[in-house]
Amino acid sequence: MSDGTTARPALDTVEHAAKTPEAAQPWKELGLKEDEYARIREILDRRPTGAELAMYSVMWSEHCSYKSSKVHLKQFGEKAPQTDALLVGIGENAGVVDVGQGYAVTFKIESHNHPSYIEPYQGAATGVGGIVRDILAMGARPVAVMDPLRFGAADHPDTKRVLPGVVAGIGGYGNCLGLPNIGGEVVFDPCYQGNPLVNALCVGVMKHEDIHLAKASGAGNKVILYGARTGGDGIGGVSVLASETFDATGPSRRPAVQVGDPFQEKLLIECTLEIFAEKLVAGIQDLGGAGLSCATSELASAGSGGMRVELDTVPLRDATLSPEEILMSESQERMCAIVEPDKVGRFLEICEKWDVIATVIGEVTEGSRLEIFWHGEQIVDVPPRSVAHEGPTYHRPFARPAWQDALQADDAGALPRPAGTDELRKQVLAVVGSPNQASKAWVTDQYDRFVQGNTILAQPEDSGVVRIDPDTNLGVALATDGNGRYTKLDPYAGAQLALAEAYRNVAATGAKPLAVSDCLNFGSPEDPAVMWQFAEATRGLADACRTLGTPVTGGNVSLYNQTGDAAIHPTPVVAVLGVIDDVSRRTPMAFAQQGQLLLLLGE
Amino acid sequence: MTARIGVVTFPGTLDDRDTQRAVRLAGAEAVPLWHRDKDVLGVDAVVLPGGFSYGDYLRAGAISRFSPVMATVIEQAHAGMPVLGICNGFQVLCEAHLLPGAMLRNTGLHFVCRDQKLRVETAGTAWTAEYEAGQEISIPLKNIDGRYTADERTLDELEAEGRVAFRYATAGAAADGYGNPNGSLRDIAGISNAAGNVVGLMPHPEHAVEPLTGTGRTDGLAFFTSVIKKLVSA
Amino acid sequence: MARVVVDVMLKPEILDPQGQAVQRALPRLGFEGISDVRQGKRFELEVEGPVDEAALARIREMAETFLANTVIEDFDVKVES
Amino acid sequence: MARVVVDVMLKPEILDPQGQAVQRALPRLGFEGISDVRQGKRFELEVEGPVDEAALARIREMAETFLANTVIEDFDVKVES
Ligand SMILES: Nc1ncnc2c1ncn2[C@@H]1O[C@H](COP(=O)(O)OP(=O)(O)O)[C@@H](O)[C@H]1O
Repeated sequence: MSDGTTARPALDTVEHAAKTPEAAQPWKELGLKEDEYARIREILDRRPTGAELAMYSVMWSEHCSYKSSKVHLKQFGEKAPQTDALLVGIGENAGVVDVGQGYAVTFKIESHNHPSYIEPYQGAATGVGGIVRDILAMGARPVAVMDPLRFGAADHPDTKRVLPGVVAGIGGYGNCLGLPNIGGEVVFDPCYQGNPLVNALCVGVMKHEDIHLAKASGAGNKVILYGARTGGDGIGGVSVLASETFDATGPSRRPAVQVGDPFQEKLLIECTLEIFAEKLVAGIQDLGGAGLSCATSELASAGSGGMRVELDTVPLRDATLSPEEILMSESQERMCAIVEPDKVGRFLEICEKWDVIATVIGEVTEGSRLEIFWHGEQIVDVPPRSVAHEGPTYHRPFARPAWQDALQADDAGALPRPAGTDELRKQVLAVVGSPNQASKAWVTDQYDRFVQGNTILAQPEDSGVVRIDPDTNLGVALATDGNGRYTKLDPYAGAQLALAEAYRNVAATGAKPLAVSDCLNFGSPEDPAVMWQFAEATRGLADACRTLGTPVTGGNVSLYNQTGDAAIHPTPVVAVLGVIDDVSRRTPMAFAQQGQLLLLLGE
Repeated sequence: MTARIGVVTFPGTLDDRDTQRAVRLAGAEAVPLWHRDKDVLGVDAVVLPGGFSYGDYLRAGAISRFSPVMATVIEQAHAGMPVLGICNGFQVLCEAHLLPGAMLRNTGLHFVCRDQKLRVETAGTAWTAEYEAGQEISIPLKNIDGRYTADERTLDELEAEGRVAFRYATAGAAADGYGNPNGSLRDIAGISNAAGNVVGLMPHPEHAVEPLTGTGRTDGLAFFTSVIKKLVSA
Repeated sequence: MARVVVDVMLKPEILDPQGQAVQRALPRLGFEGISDVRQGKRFELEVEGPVDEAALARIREMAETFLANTVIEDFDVKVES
Repeated sequence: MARVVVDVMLKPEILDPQGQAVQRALPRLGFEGISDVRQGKRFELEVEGPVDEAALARIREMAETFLANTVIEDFDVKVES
């Protein structure tokens, strides 16, 4: 491999940064605010190096730091109902729930909205890949996926581009991993025209003792990066930095789009599960958004010591990548593990067995700093917590929008009633014929719902059910629901309705609802009306979770879902997980035989 | 004696554990086999399960076909050992020339997952003896490269020699699982070699072995009981 | 009737899992000395009428908007003799 | 380092639904005058060392046994200049 670095002008080392405090830095182009940049300088007591600036900028982004949402998300913890079922709560890659018989289940729902609009197939595919790695990183075998989707008008030309690509991407990736797709949603509404919602859920199963956490402890333990080689994926923004600082000949073209390799991910799953089975890891983290920056800083931040990484040992797909770009790359299908020295050999052997590239890139240190080196020169020296866990927090202003009253006043009671049977007939047909009511078979037929041989219920059921132990028939049920129109009318109640529907769907199968994961899809947090919707929806969801006794165990916030000034309907998508002790006693939706009685429960 | 049936895992194989379960449910011992090992551990029969071995990159089955385990499977298949290829396994058998023809992208160009009606065309193979010719069964189908193709002469030969093992049943409505789902020539869903010990098909019998899972039918179990009966009585 | 070929390849910086799978298989099959493999698509178009500049411009537009996904792919249009 | 290209196309008598889907879509997108479309694969191989007759013979063998399935596909090997 050619050594591209020698051709570059001086490396922006820690030493160099200390000596050149006045050097101009492209913090603005990287999306940092002036006070955020000032805070970084304060934390470090000098200007950041290019690599440090890249790390902070991406870790302090809305996407990674939850800076606009975390003051509201706190309620999920504060109001969490008392439950013995929660083994790992919010904060880890995914929450873990005790389902009895020594089994634990982890599940989480995440969004990949923006990438899926730009490149529907790959955006949706890598969305599935990301959530599956989250679940894997907890120590679990992924056992099923679900995909709540929202598109623009069904007959809009751009929906014809986005929908087939998204569905093919989810199918292409999930089918190739061997994960049964046990449910989801397809909703059409013009508000999602320029901003489809592609949410993906994954559920995984493990024994209690197999739970793994993302932390780096034990000085001398090795940091192993394994999976795909690192390429220039998803680092569009950071290229600004690389080019300005190091490469005066102009910015290199780096793709913002990532291409997924489900085959590589399948190998990663099997390889990782074998590594877990032999108890070879002390800590583990998947690489998702913000790539190595995120994995190294989070592992080090959650652990007890520091970490030292030799960045030039990272296997590359593109030898010309700068250190900043390597730190930022969002190349898919990679994991980072902390391994005791005497277990490294066996770890590498298992990777070799599965044709997975694995490299020791560093080690846990006695200290308390995250230190990164490039060909022997230090380019990062930071307190890891300041990068990973102590990002900025915003108390953004929020206000009930002026139009909310008018919107609520405009209720269906004011609509004209059908004049005669003809009109009634027309209206019924219009409802029945609307795309939102149509059969979803075109979508679900493209997803494998049988693989793994444990699917008890899938489409067209309101909940998916999978068996997790064939010997005892223990199983879990899952449903996702959300209604942007209700939530727009009343964000507090809308979020609760989403929870209530998913809860009912799970309960109706015969399962006992245990826990909640949510994906909060909203517009721009800089709009006080959107922020109000967000505040109300989270408050509603947290209150309802307390009432129902089902804690939120994790989830995802997706903001800036808007086209120009027009935000999508506020769309909290809520997933409920339940346990069913004997899946042979599940209740399917359909009438089983003639002569059965129909009962209506509730008012 | 308990029959020992090997189930091969290639990188990217998905249905290996399900197939092992089906083998056990049918009453045999399931023996995991690894693609890198030439040794098939003295098994009595081999199943190449479904999945996306090597991601189905290049062509489905094209890379797996060259694995060390396949060298042995090919040799033993020629010597008469029963071999079943399911979905990706069928594709591997075609690429390995143990079965004639090839699989192409479905004519609809989409992945198709459904409960598929099949007509058993022959009970004269190692894997279909417990069925009756003409019997209709229903088992899950799930693939994107399932269109069976061969030249006219090969097709005529297969028909003449009674080597079309399964056809997609086309008599009823698509919603009930009837019809040719992928454009396979002559509605062929599965075939056998001349000796009848090697069978390949696209649908998944291993997902139709328990009343509780999959489609709730057990129509696929007879694949495994057929071969077990043959092995045990041999 | 003339034939125009449109080759569509993933951009060099984009991951090509298919090409990689082929490349990794080659040594196992006994083929050495191939340092990289990229896999793309080839479209053969049979064009009615003359393939003049105007026709080629149209085909280039077709490649750009339809045959290739220029977010991740590059394309190349050639007249086959 | 030289580049060798292997083009793999379905045999003419084999149905090519991908090519057909493209062809059917073209008039709807406003592209007329394309009477047939076939879609195949293009492999770009980076070859170490000289691409002499021996190297080409090896690549042809690789195409025949591996890159193409000659039951359904034809292939063509070219050195790219
Ligand atoms: N995107 C999707 N992925 C997987 N399954 C889906 C998807 N959309 C809908 N489904 C499934 O299709 C079935 C019918 O969905 P839907 O018509 O929305 O039902 P309902 O209106 O009763 O919720 C359900 O089982 C649902 O889980």
